[in-house]
Amino acid sequence: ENKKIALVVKALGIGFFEAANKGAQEAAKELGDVEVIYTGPTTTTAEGQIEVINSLIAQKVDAIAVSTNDTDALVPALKKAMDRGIKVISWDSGVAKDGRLMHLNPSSSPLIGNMIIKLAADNLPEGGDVAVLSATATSTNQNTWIAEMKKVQGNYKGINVVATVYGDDLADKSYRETQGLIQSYPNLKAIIAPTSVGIVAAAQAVTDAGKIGQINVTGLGLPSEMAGHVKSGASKSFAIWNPIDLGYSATMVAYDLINGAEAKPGAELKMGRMGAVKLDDNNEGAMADPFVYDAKNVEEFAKIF
Amino acid sequence: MMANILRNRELLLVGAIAVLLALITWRFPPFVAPANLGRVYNDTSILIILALGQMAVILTRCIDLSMAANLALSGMVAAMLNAAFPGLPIPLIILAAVALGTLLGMINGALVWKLDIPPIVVTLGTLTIYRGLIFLLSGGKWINAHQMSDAFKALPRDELFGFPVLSWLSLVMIALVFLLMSRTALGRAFYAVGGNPHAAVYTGIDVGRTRFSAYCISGALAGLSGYLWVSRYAVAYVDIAAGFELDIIAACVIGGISIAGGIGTVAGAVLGALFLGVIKNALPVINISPFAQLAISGMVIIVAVAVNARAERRKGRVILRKAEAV
Amino acid sequence: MKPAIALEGISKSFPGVKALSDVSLALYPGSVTALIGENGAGKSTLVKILTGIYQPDEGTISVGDQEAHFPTALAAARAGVTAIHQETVLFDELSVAENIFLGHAPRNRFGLIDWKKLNADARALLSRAGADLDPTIRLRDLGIAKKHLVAIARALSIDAQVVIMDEPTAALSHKEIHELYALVERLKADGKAILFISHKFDEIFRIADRYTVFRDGTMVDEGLIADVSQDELVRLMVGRAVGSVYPKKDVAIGEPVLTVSGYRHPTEFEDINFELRRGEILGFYGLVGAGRSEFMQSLIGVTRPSAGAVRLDGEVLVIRSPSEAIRAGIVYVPEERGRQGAIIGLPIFQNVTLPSLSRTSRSGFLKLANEFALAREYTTRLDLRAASLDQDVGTLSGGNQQKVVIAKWLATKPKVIILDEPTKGIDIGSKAAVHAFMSELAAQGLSVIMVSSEIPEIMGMSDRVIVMREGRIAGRFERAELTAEKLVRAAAGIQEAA
Amino acid sequence: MAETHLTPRHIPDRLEGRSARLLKSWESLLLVVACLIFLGNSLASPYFLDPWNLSDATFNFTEKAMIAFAMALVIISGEIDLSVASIIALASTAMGYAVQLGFDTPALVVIGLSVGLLCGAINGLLITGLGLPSIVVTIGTMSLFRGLSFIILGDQAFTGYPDSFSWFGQGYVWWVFSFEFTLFVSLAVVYGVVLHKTNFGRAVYAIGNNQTAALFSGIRVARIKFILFLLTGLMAGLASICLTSRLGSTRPSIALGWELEVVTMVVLGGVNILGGSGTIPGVVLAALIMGMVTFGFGLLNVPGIVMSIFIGLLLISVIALPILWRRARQRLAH
Ligand SMILES: Nc1ncnc2c1ncn2[C@@H]1O[C@H](COP(=O)(O)OP(=O)(O)OP(=O)(O)O)[C@@H](O)[C@H]1O
Ligand SMILES: Nc1ncnc2c1ncn2[C@@H]1O[C@H](COP(=O)(O)OP(=O)(O)OP(=O)(O)O)[C@@H](O)[C@H]1O
Ligand SMILES: [Mg+2]
Ligand SMILES: [Mg+2]
Repeated sequence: ENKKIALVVKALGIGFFEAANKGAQEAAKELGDVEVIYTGPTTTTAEGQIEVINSLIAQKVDAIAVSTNDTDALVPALKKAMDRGIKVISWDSGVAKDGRLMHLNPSSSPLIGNMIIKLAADNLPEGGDVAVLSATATSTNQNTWIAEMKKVQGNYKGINVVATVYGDDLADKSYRETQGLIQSYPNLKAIIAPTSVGIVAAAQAVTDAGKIGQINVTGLGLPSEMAGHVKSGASKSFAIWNPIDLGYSATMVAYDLINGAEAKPGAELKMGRMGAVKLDDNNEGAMADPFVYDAKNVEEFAKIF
Repeated sequence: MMANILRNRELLLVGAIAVLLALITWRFPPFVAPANLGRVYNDTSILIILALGQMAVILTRCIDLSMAANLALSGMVAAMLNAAFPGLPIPLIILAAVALGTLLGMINGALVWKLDIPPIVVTLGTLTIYRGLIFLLSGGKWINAHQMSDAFKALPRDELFGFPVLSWLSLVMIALVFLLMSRTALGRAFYAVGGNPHAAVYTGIDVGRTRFSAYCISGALAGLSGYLWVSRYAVAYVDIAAGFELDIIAACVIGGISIAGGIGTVAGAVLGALFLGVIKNALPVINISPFAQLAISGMVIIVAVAVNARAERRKGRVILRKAEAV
Repeated sequence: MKPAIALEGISKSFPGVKALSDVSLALYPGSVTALIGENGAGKSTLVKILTGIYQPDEGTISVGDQEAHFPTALAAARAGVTAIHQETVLFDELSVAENIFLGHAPRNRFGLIDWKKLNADARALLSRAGADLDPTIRLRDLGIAKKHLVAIARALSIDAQVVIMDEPTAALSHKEIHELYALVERLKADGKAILFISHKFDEIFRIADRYTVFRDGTMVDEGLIADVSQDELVRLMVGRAVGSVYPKKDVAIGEPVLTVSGYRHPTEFEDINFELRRGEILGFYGLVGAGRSEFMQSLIGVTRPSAGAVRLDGEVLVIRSPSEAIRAGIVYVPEERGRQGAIIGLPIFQNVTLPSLSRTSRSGFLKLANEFALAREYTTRLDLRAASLDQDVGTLSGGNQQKVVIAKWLATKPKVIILDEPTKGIDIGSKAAVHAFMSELAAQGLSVIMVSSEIPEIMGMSDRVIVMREGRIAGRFERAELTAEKLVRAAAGIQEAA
Repeated sequence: MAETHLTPRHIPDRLEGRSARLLKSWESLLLVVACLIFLGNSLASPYFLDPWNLSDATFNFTEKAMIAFAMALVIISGEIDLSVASIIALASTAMGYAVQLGFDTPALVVIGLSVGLLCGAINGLLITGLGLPSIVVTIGTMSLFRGLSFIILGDQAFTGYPDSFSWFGQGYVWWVFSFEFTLFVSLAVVYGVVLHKTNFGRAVYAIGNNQTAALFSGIRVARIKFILFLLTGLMAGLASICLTSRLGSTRPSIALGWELEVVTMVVLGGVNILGGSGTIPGVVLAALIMGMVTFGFGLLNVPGIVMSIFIGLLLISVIALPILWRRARQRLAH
């Protein structure tokens, strides 16, 4: 009997999650007795994810690995899943503690928070105004990263964060919000978009406004989507962890839990070729540092994800 | 006719927009710089084009809730065509988008015409169906900027006499729709069918066919906007312009187009769209919290209908001679 | 003589009704054919078939020597058939000129509408129809009679050989009616074939050359007007002799029931004072648009007067809504049946019981048996023709709808009933039934206000008459002193000849 | 029509018996559709016929259906309320705010319902008081109410609802019957009785068919419409309590897009969108159908958007089929 592991994503169709699914399928093949169900709502809503989770519970899957649209709203549904013997973990975007056995961070939040502001600062030796273009106002991971970023802001002299706007992970809204930023802050030097949708839209808006060279767009993005903008100069560099590895690791961790591993502070869970992850007091574990892409390496990775 | 075009409702809107601009200028003077106003217009162009189409439909006492979904589907197909055959000339792609949009409009129109299903039900149904089709067609995948050819992305941005093609296109559409509405039998039939469908039959106007034509127009304009949207924002995915149908309807309502059909002008639709466009563009620059935007547009819509309703309120026939003199 | 248009064996069914069966009719150039029949006899259906709005189930239409098909109103117009329909079918939001030319507007050489020519042509047509109107104003700013003239101008705008008029004088006042007669004469002289539908026998005998009588969707007789008498026509139409159309009973008139004093409204009426007594039928006469309906509606709380007082049985009454009026015992049978009277999507019995639900129900819960009983009682008394009480009112003929509407308000057992144009557009048999019922109610002690624009009806039924003109009372007459001339003079504001 | 006119004719009450009318009704068509879907689901997935799974599946529609009952009345009366989903958001936000201030479950319920009523009253006043078209007004209040939530919450979430509060969205009354499902059934009965068996319900139909004639017939049109908008507000408040309890948290984006699903449910239930006709049993069946479709497809891991295509097709075809059928019959008759 195959073990059924469900990979629940924020919404179907987003490149980042498609790549994660690739990794999950790779893990399934490696493990042999695992069937991965890749699913999610079609829009990024908590209600949609709950419906999906309810039907997974009904199918009696063995594990659910979810990247949530809402930290808290999924907790009751996931608790019910755990009550019925399903191993629940979250990855990428985390669920509140009660709703999962463990959370797999793609990287540690402080590292990411530091990374995104560092990317902006590295290209601004004299300092200047920077603005943040986030995803939805409710998305957990972006909010955490921005909070972490603000903590270390003081380390970067002259860097002045003037605004945070929300593009809701919609290309058009992000585009419009960027236009607003360019308007309102004539001295803007960089835009930090820690979201793969936002960064592309921001780069496009900067290009259309003829501000290449004046405003640098940076943040977190996918190489395949950003390659053009790196080439045009709208973005000098950006970072991301490898979503394939993330999907792979989430699947491996879920499998480990199905096989009886226990998720408790200090425990180490197996992640196949990625080694093992050690859980902290919150039952959270982090993978690795985000990786920086620039003109030198982006083409090469664009072929992969 | 001229008197009809500039009835006081339109003037009122012009006034409202002027007041709005004055308020914004007070907080953020650069907003009214000609270049920026041009940019705001450009940014509103797609909404204007869509509002023109919606207007045709609303005039006939129908409604098209599927316009945004139609836009998304046509846009996705245009983007997929471009991604698959980067060599395909752009005019051909635009033609394909418009043709597809028209076809989708025809489906709406045919359901309304031939089966007599209420328009709101038809377009509520096709709204979900068209969105779903995008998913089936694209497998849910995004088409990103790097998959689109440069020519594809360039067209709406290219400048002609200092204005982007996108702005010009919307001006051309306004002119065409204005001619259609005021000088052709079909345009007048829209007013007749919406004003009194029963009487339209007696006048020899085929009510169903007229509504069908209105849906074709809204479909074609949605198809065109599909290409423009996708190329302007350089991305195509299932959810583009999700919820935009309500903005389109709001633009029409603010522009004084009666939801009960038969009343409304091209100028009204354009001004309604511009009003929304100015608000949308201004809020971020005058530092109003992005979270307040939604509530503000809600208030604007409510105030606009209330004002329009006042302007609309029949004076009442005056029977007393004395009162008439007053 | 060869007919301009001929119908052979026409049949038309609607779900549950055979509106026309095997009807044949020919119209001749230069001749006026009157089409008469009870409500629901199928007259308007025939008109709609002739103008391409309905398609016949069977039968042929031939124009000249050729068989013709009219799939749309436009096709009929092209074949030279034009009509003034029973309902005014026009567009409030469009200009007068456009209402006249919609669908066949003059074009310029680019195929675009030529507004200048359109307005000029419209002006010419309007003056032919006897209306001097500015063609560029919006239709909604016109009174109902003027609108009807626009409809006539529209019919004239089509160069037709066949002109159909379905109750064209129902909404017109005295003066315009005479202009219409003149117009018919002119059209006749131009060699047009005219079909004229009317329930008014005086005008039929005045302008028609031929007659055709329909009964229950079949043609029962036709011939020359000169060869027939009015009684004969009525017998053919109804299938029996109609006794008196105005069966007014002599009733002992009692004490005042309703007293209205100082009623006024900023724009519609002012200085309305009168008393209504028990058992009395008080006629309200005036030209269409004199403000009678406005006043009556303010009496039952649809619109609010700016000043004035109402007493019912001596008690001061403040009425803010129709529901309060009904509870107080004042009911109003409105004039616009389609808009204000009948609820065409609901069955007959639900229409009848709607204002009386509190009586047929128990603590807010419906009791269907009671409803059917109440509906049966009143519809039977008004001689309603219907397949069942569960039938939608929309499927009834105009006259039968009117009976449902009257039944509905009578069923509330009022003290005062206001009937606004109660027999507008209903046939002579039904009219007699409504009048008889009205008279019986008065005899039972009910007080009746009857608003009517028909002089014979006013004179035949009223104990007293109040004439209104431009929102004011322009004359009061006792039954004994009534003459048609006095009424017309008061209504039109013409001074008594010295 | 062939009868003589000499004697008053006897008009029968009805031409068809109760069973004939029932058989021809929209509800029987829906019942067939519902049975087919039930059968299809049982065949397609081995997990479908499990009482607990079915019970879980009811959560897909119960909250929307509560609103759909009130919405059905509003639509029958010829109006529409597109602001319901935003009322949910605002009511939920208010409850979340109250939690921060330390209020307990009973107070939260009162707050949720009152905010719903208040929003309904605002809609009702604008529509009946100022005589504005409801579709436009509620498009406006839809933005306004949710916008207020956004202003209050911004990017925050309210959590920390008391444990006892979770019963509304997660509790069971008996065996597999959740509180929500029980509420759904009771409300169906209440609304069915109100619409079909009372004077109030009759007035709603009359208004939807001909508002002016209803007014002239002594029906207090404005008052009844106002009550209907209050009711949708109240139901949205109730749904907000259930949904918030089920999610255990409040975000301003809660219940986004539900208004269209509720309207779809009502229309699928055979309520004429133009007003004047429709029944509560129809809406109940439509709710069950939509719930089963969502759940059945979910069990097969079909993406939600494919389900919505299916619902869209269902909506159009269920309305088109009777029309086509009637036409075919007429053609055959000739
Ligand atoms: N659209 C329709 N649907 C169903 N029945 C109809 C329709 N139109 C007319 N009828 C029926 O056909 C019959 C003839 O109606 P028609 O309107 O032709 O009568 P009419 O002679 O013009 O009466 P009136 O003098 O009241 O105007 C009536 O029984 C009417 O109920
Ligand atoms: N311009 C108009 N447009 C539409 N309907 C009109 C217009 N003028 C009058 N009517 C309708 O015609 C009817 C007669 O007008 P009104 O009520 O003002 O005067 P009235 O004296 O009561 O008329 P009547 O003599 O017919 O009773 C009314 O029912 C009114 O609604
Ligand atoms: Mg008739
Ligand atoms: Mg009147």
